[in-house]
Amino acid sequence: MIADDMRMKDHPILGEISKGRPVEFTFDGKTLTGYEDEPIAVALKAAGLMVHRYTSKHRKPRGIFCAIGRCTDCVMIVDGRPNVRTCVTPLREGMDVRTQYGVEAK
Amino acid sequence: MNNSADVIIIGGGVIGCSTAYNLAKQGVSCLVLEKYEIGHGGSSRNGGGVRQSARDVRELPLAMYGVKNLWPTLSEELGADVEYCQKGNLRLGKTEKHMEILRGLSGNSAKAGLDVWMVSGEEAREICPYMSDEVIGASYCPTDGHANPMMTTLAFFRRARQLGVRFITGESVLSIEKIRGKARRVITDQSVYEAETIVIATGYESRGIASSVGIDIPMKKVLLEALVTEEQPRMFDQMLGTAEADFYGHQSKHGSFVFGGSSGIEDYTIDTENSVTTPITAPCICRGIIKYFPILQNAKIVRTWAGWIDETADKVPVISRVSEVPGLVIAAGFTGHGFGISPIVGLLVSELAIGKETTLDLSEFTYDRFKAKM
Amino acid sequence: MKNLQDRSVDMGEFVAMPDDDLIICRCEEITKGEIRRAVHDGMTSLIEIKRYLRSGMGLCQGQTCAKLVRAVVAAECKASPAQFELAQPRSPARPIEMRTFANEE
Amino acid sequence: MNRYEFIVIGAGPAGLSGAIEAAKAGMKVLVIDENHRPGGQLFKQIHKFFGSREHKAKIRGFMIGEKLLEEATSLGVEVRLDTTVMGIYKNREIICTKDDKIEHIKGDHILVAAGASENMIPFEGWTLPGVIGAGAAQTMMNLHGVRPGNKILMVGSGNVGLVVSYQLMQAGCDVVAIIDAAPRIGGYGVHASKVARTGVPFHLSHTVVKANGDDHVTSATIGKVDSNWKIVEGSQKTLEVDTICIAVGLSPMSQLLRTAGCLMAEVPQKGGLIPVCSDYTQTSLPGIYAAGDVAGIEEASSAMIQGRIAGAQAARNSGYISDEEFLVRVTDLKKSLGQLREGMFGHEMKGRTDIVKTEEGFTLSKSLLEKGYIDESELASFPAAAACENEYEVHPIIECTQNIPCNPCQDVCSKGCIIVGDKITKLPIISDTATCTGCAMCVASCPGQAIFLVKKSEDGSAIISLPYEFLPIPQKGDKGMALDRKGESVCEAEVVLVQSAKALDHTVVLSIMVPAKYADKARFFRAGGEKL
Repeated sequence: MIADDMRMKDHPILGEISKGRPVEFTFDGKTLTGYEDEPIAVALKAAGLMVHRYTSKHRKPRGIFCAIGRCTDCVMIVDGRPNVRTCVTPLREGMDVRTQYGVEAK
Repeated sequence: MNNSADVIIIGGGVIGCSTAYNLAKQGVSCLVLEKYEIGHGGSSRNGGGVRQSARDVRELPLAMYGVKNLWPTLSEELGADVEYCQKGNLRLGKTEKHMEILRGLSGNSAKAGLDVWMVSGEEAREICPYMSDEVIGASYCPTDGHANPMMTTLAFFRRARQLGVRFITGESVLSIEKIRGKARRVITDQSVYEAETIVIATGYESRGIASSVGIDIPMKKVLLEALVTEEQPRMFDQMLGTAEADFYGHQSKHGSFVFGGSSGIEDYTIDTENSVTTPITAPCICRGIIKYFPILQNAKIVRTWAGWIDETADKVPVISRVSEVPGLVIAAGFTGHGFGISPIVGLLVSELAIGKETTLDLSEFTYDRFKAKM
Repeated sequence: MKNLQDRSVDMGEFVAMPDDDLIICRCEEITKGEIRRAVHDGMTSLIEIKRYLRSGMGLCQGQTCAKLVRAVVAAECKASPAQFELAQPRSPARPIEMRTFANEE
Repeated sequence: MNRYEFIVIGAGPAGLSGAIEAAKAGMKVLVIDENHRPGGQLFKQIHKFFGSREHKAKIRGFMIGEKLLEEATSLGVEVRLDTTVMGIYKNREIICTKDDKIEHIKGDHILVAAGASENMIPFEGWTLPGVIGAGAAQTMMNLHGVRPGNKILMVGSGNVGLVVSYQLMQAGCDVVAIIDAAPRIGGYGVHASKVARTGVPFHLSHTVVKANGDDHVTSATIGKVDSNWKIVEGSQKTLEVDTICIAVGLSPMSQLLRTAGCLMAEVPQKGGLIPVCSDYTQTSLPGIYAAGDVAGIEEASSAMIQGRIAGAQAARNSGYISDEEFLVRVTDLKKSLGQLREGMFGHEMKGRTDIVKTEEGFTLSKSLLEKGYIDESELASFPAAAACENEYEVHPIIECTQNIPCNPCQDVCSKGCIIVGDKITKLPIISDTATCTGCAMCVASCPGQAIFLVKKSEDGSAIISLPYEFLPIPQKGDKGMALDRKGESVCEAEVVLVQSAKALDHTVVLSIMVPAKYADKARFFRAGGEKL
């Protein structure tokens, strides 16, 4: 099921919100659904997930901050690669997305 | 404020800062003039190698002295972590020709008393498991290592400043003037300073400054480029190089990798005004690294930088009093391997500056050794 | 204009502040206190602060913190932020994987 | 090596405009953008633009983006998306990355139109998930259809903070408050008013003290600041929010220009470090131009003109247009740009807090600057907002009280009722001779949503027509409350007419009936009870 708590269906100016094809991916091993090509971070946000990673030094939680690929706060482990900017990386079917601890997965 | 000191050091790089620290420790009043900021030039733009292996044998005593006596306690001495890591240097080879080069280099060093030997590809992979099977052998010097050049420079600066050395940044030295036969005055774009002894330690720029008192050092500028990766999981501690010097580097304490290298054609394409990165070098370094360390192919480059190497005609530095201009000392032309010997050079230059007998023999590094080939 | 060139100018004693734990550089997790301390250690140019603390050397390369670091340094030096030159940005403009950088068309 | 006559970095308003201008002149143009969608910030800007017709006023940002893109492609401009420029090197060579490879491309001319990045302010807990930039909020809701949060605290009352607050409400979020450390609202009064009338409170001279929460924001502590920007003891209060949105200004994204070696200058009024440019966008490096926010923070309308100037300059420098043609072209563009830079929000005015009167000499509304809405008592001094002679005829009330370069109200009034004149920063006035027909085009066209139609009836009721851009759209016959300028309920109201013609471009004009004595108070409608 597409998590849609935070998704808009209709907008006063933009009209009906149409997205691409629903695809399944995993977040820390749990199956979620998002829309193909939307940024990974958006699919996670829609599912209500806030924490993308815990920092190297102080192990503090981080999430979306700039949402345009500049600040690099939202990085996660995607398909085994660390430090992937989820706000600008398009979601694909079957992606393995994991919370990043420092620069590694748990 | 008083514009005079016992010694004026021109150049706030690692050599200048190390010298200032050593002078201050001996109670000598000292003033450092820096055109940009502390560590602007090669001091902040080098691979961080603290290497003895593959050095010119003339330089080897300096490198060995530093590794033995100075580097291990430097952080403690300066009160700041210079990230010295002594886990060896591997110089890698992939072809029989490479192995020949490596055998030659390590043979010379070994003859001069350094503990360095050849290892097989397998042995090298035991030391550093991440390298590709293409590596067929390496020279290995277990007492080599690396440190953080930016921190080292700033740590010398910080400690020297605490000991009372006066540092002035943002002033450009225009010339040195002799008074009654001795180098005495330093003219900058903003002021005039005076000292008993003047040390020039400004890399390639030393040529221009020395020429104001009629001295030249045969030196050219060579562009160096390096790249830095994002933080990576800890993989290895060794300093790495290759037989053909396609790249060299290490993983820093922070976790990022720092690799230097060249494309081979920079010498003919660079613009000698600005030290800026070229569009061809970083991709070339990346290709080199991936061949040796395939595991790093997904590591992201976050930064590249360029700097000048002050390469002398015989590729070893000038660390010398200038006999024809009393009061002048030159420490320049380190040819890309000055950082590793900077702690000992600072000590030696401080000794030259105050006319003390030097801890090590410097007769190979005189300013006037360069002669025509016939 | 405050004279920031003469590094022997006494910065006064370092006095701890209640918000010294505040993160300024998010990538490298460098705090306000660390930056203020670096200023007292003599690092009064932003490039020195960067080299000394790694602020602005992380994944975002100072895109978020450059001005914030400058504000802390300027305040500590009791000078105007405009007096401090921002550290030179370096290519690449975004993090790029080695295999991508190696793959030239 | 692949080579173009004109490479444009950034497909935002400046970049696309520059590309169009150069392509029109006959140049071979490549536009590169790192985003998946071209248009830069335009596609996040769903509000109607200010300015005049030539500045594309009253058109929504994203529509302008689409038009520019269409025009560029029809002129043969090549647009490469998802492509990031990694650096500008010697001889105007760039490296760009797409997917898993890089390409070297050279440009005879390069326009850097990289836009801006958001400024941030550090406070305790600012690294917690849930603290985001205002741009992030816009990106999530306006590009990707996902609400950034449910209950939002907006930090910053500049135009970005105000516009994004409004957009958050349009997306269905609850904006709990807008705060600003400054004692005055930084953005246009009209933007503040359209938020204030929905009931969003402004807390000026307030800052975030702390974002609370373990793993993400669960509330925010704010506090009053004194004139030294120190928190006033005991002034702290906690707001229940899940998202703190930061909108404290923009800085030029000058990295590429700086790596290229352009001479830069620190200009606070323009947002910080900007390239030193000629009058015609030429940087210190031959063949490299800068336009839009990267050359100094301004509005998108200015960016489009600057982009055109850069395109024209490149076309002249490569011999595609003559010096004479160039001069004619840029003289027009410069004039147009000059218009946008006038008024009390022009960048020369940035940071000035000593403006107390309009160009016409009217005293500015203090309440508007400090609370976000005009106090009724202050309105009388503004001619177009004052009650007219015959209150029983339909007539516009224009609550536009600051000198903003904007004139769509004059433009759309077919009867000539509304007059701004040639100087578009002037406040509109109502013509003595022309007669309002109640078409409501002005209501829907005013980018500031500051125009209302009022008609009183003999029976003691009044009909107020007001702009409405929220969902659900009320229906004729719906009953609810009329809210005043600060968003407080004043009386019951009934919807008597809902206009949503295409020409109104998604600004629904609601006509509500209220008792006549509330005609000067009722400025918003809330269906049903108290809350949206």
